Amino acid sequence: MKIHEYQAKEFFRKYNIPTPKEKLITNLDEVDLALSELNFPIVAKAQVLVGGRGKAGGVQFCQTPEELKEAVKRILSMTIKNLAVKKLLLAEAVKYEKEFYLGITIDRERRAPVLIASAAGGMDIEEIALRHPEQIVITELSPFLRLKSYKAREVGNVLFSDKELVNKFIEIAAKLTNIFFDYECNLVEINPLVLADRELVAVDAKIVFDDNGLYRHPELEALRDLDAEEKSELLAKQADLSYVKLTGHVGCIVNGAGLAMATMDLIKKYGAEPANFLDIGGSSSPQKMREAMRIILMDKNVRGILVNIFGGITRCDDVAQGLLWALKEEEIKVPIVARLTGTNELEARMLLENSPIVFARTMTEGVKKIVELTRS
Amino acid sequence: MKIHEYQAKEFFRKYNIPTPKEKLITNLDEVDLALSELNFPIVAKAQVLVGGRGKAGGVQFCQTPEELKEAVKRILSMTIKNLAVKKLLLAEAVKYEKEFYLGITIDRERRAPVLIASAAGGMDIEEIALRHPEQIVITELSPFLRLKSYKAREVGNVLFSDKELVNKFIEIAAKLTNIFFDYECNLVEINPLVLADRELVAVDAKIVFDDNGLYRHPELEALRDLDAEEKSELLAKQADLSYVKLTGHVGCIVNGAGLAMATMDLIKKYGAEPANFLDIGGSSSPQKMREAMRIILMDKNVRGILVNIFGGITRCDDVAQGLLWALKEEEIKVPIVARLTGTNELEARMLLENSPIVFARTMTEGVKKIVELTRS
Amino acid sequence: MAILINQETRVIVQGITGRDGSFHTQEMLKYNTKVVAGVTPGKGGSEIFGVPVFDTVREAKNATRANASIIFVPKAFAPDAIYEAIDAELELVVCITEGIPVHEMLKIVSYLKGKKTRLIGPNSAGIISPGKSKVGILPPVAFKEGKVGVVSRSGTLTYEISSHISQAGFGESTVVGIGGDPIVGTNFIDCLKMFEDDPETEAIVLIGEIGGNDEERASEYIKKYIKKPVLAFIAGQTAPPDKRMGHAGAIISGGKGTAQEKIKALNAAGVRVFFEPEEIGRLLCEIFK
Amino acid sequence: MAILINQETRVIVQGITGRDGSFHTQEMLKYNTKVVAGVTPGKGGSEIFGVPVFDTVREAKNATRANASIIFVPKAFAPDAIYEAIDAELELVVCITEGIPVHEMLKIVSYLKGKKTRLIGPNSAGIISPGKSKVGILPPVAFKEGKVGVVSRSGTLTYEISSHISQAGFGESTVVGIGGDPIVGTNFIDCLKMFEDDPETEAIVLIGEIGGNDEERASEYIKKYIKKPVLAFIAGQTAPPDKRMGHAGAIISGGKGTAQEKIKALNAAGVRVFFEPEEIGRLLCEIFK
Repeated sequence: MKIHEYQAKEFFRKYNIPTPKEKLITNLDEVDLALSELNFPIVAKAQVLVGGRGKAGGVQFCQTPEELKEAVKRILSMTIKNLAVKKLLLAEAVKYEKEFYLGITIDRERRAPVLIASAAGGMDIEEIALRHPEQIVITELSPFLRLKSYKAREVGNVLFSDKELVNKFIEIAAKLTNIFFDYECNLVEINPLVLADRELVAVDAKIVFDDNGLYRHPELEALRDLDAEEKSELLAKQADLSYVKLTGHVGCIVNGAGLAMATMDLIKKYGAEPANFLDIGGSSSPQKMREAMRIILMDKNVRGILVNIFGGITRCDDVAQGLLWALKEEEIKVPIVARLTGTNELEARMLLENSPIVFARTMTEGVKKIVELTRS
Repeated sequence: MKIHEYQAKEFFRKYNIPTPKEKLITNLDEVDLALSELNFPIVAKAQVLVGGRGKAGGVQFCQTPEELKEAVKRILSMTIKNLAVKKLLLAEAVKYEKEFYLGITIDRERRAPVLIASAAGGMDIEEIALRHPEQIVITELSPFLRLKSYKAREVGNVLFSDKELVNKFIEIAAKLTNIFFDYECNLVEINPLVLADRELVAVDAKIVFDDNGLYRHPELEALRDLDAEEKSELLAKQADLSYVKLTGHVGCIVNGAGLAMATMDLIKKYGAEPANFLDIGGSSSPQKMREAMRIILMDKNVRGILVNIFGGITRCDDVAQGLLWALKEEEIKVPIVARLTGTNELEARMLLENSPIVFARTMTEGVKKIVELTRS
Repeated sequence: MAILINQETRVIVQGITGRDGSFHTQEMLKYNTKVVAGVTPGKGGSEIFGVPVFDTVREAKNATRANASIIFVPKAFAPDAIYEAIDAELELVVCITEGIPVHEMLKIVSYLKGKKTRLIGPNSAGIISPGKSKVGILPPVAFKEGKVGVVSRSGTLTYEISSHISQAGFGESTVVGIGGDPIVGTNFIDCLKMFEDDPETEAIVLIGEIGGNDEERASEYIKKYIKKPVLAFIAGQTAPPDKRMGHAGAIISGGKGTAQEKIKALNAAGVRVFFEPEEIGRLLCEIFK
Repeated sequence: MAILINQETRVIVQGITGRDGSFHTQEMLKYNTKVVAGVTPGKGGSEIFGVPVFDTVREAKNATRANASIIFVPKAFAPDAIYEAIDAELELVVCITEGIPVHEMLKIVSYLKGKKTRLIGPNSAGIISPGKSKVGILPPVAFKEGKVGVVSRSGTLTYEISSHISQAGFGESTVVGIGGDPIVGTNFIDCLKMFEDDPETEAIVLIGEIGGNDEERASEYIKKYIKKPVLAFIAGQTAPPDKRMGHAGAIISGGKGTAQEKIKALNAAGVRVFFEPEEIGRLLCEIFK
């Protein structure tokens, strides 16, 4: 789960990581109150859960109240990558000498947490990582020992020549590491961490929690931005389905994430575009299938639905039951192709015999049929 | 550092380990108030920091107020192994079916924390450990993972046949383990842990903290029983000396614990008894020697003092300076034998040349001389 | 031969009295897997489908000489179940449970260093050595005794592709689901090595997906050490960047871990990549013609 | 030969700018120990007695090819200094610092499993291979190049006994202070093994004290594996039970770990126990007559 910059900054403040003076606003009327606490120049930053807000014009540097109000009005009316900007962070601009990068994440290759730092911080850190890996310092952490100060010092000595700054860096790195472990994060990141007036300040902040760890930190649920998630995706989550809305026309319901992705790939291979990713998961129940149908049918782009099931734990007759249920309760105008293989395959076929559902014996056949049926 | 049973019980309550209903009293007048909260039968238990209080008569089972007051009066006037009883714990007697032992300590051989349990709890657990080791269950703990419940269950299954009791045991073991790790203990112990009315209750409690870990838990210092420690030993601690008062007549001042013990052994071998153990430690200063002399001279049993120094970090001239200082400030009537070898040995000899101090070239010679000089 | 499991494998089911645990115990017994014991804390002493149930893994191991376990314990208790199996020194532990917090797995893989146990998963479909033993949830219908080793991060996609291998008449030596999570006990390279050393395996099929760089590292390893023919399938070519696709592992981040990159790396290692599950039959025919 | 250290040992002093660290750096340099670097966080770039100072052990090792370190860091920071040396993969780490909490040591010995580093101490007087190298605080006056290996839990008692070995003309191959704390990195057995394998060592002197059962275990080991003559001294015969004698290790508990028991065990293993430091000279004469 991602959280907004302003929310991540609250964690930073709780852990005493230096941040600029900031105020969150949600409309133009709140600017005056914010100005009573902040000094110019001020940066107005759109709070959206996608990258690239800077390039989209969602960040603006302002010298005067007029300029700021203009910017606030403009940004609050923006939509960045399909997300409407509803909150804005006003921050006192930090006049800095240099930008650094500091992040902690999980390295799948090392199978360990790693601290990553660079003296080349800022917007293009990914580019730097690709083109100049020598400018990135990576050190492995023990999940039992967290960040030992000598490891932070080894990194700090690469970034800074000034011993005092190295000590400040070590402190910030230790605090950031504690956030990472205390809340079971996938990522905590400061980019840029700036050097301003002999102090290190976290100008931006990013935290991504491990979804699997969230149940152990119930207080984090309050930080979820429900506006930023597709309504259908939220519904799916409540129904314990894994669903991602996409922009194509072929809806698909599959069991298993790998098979679901392979099904989408095959739809594309045969000339159409998937309308979604939907994994009904391992366990089997007609209810889940019923919910999956409801969610897919909410998408008005969908011109047909492919059901691709390789039954193992999932029983094909449960899937068929769910389909019949949906057929009964919803007015379904789009064609449905079903490929049901594995556990209780015959029972499923018998159940669906007199339904309008088109059968396919194999995955490829199913994909070909649904692509054919949804061709505009 | 050892703490009293009543103090250990406070930790137990904080961690929700079941204990009997109890009241601490320090004089007879408090009995009535205690009786307003406790029901008979009641056990009165002397709070002293030595073992064997039961055998010394410091624990008494009482059925009536008269009996209890009699016991309180008697026990509060007792001295157990040189320690006056100043506090008394009144506890509701638990009618139990069986006594168990449960402890967590550090196993030097395994170099790991271990959980130790036995279905043969009670006063003679050490005897059981010696004679029937098969009745003791020991399981190793990881300092990083603490007590995993399956380890506690393995142990619990040996002790109890009733699954519900096994679960209760696992809970208590987990809580006791947390005390052990949270406060860096050398030992946490429940003996006996009793089975009463399908519940497990900690009837006695023992906690020993690692002295080296105390500086990280400053709140524990308040639990120290200053009455229970020799005044001279407290003074020594303040002066950063390691001192243990004993009952012989030959005072000794040595650098290093091993050499100090070897010196005591040699005094005994040559027919006398050491009055103390005193290690002035590694670092060198006249001040420490001065303090060591002051502490030894507080002991009126001392008939002579042996100073045995093998200089390494400790400089012999520092030791000599300290001796001269003591000679100047105190009226010393007992003979002093000094054996000073190693760093700055010659300087030391020159310093002490016109003093009443008797020189020895070797440790054996020094011991022989002091034994001779203190023979009554 | 096969790898990891065979007729001699003696299996403990951890969480045998749960919904999934009991169902799959029956399934494994039907497949003639030697399920010798079950473990459910507090239920020791009972029996289920003729399998004795114990309170702890150590007790189960001592009583039955088991050398492997499969874990169906709910996610909140699964990490402890893994530690328990490691401490009982089982050779093989297959964790089916999904949803284990990644920070727990970081601790577990750190704890595993220097230990005797091989962990498969978590979030694994398990292992099948067709005709010999099944320690997992894979549906037997998709598999057939044979000479192709299959290693996969996915579940149902593995059944899909294996069923085509089986239908084409080649069958599988062993099929290993290594699990779809970012941190797993055993990776592609570990399995490739075992397959290369297994005389019964004549070709290897690797089923990967987007996210991470396990496939890229496997490619380097194949180039250097694997002499047997390797075929690969990568799911997620149409997945948009930065959208989660059900598996925690399947996140594309920072341009790394895309299907395109993985396919490029595999091709560079001489691995034939196929794009449709049913193609595998034809490709194997070419190899074994 | 000698064990653990010789002329080739390249030493980093961790905590070189502190009071004890700087004093003993000078002392070690006087003894011709190859002190190649010092480490004090935040003081990197400076120099002390001609020895370059670095901020971290890894930097010091990379710059100087050091393979050992000695730790004089205050107790609150000493555990981190040990982890740092382990992570830098030094072969030998000697920790002089005393007063480290035992729970820290429990974590450290757990962390050490499977690592390349040998830890001596904490609360150790260090190591001397007379005439070759000294990585410790032992006063050179007590030692002389020779053929007796000495291993001890004590500090000054080791100097006392070694000085008699030296005066009697035998000298020492290596003297190791393993440290007086309850949990130490290296125990008697580790050292006995090394002395047995060291061609320069012809007899071994073990200096123990009350508390723990390291001497008892050493006795069993000697009985089985040590062919060279072993002599032993045990301090604390007159110590009253349950009284702390300065060393955290020297606690007699539950009747175990008494001097009497240790002496009995040693005798049963054919070890000659002596009761007065100066006796060692005569006993060695008997052995080597």
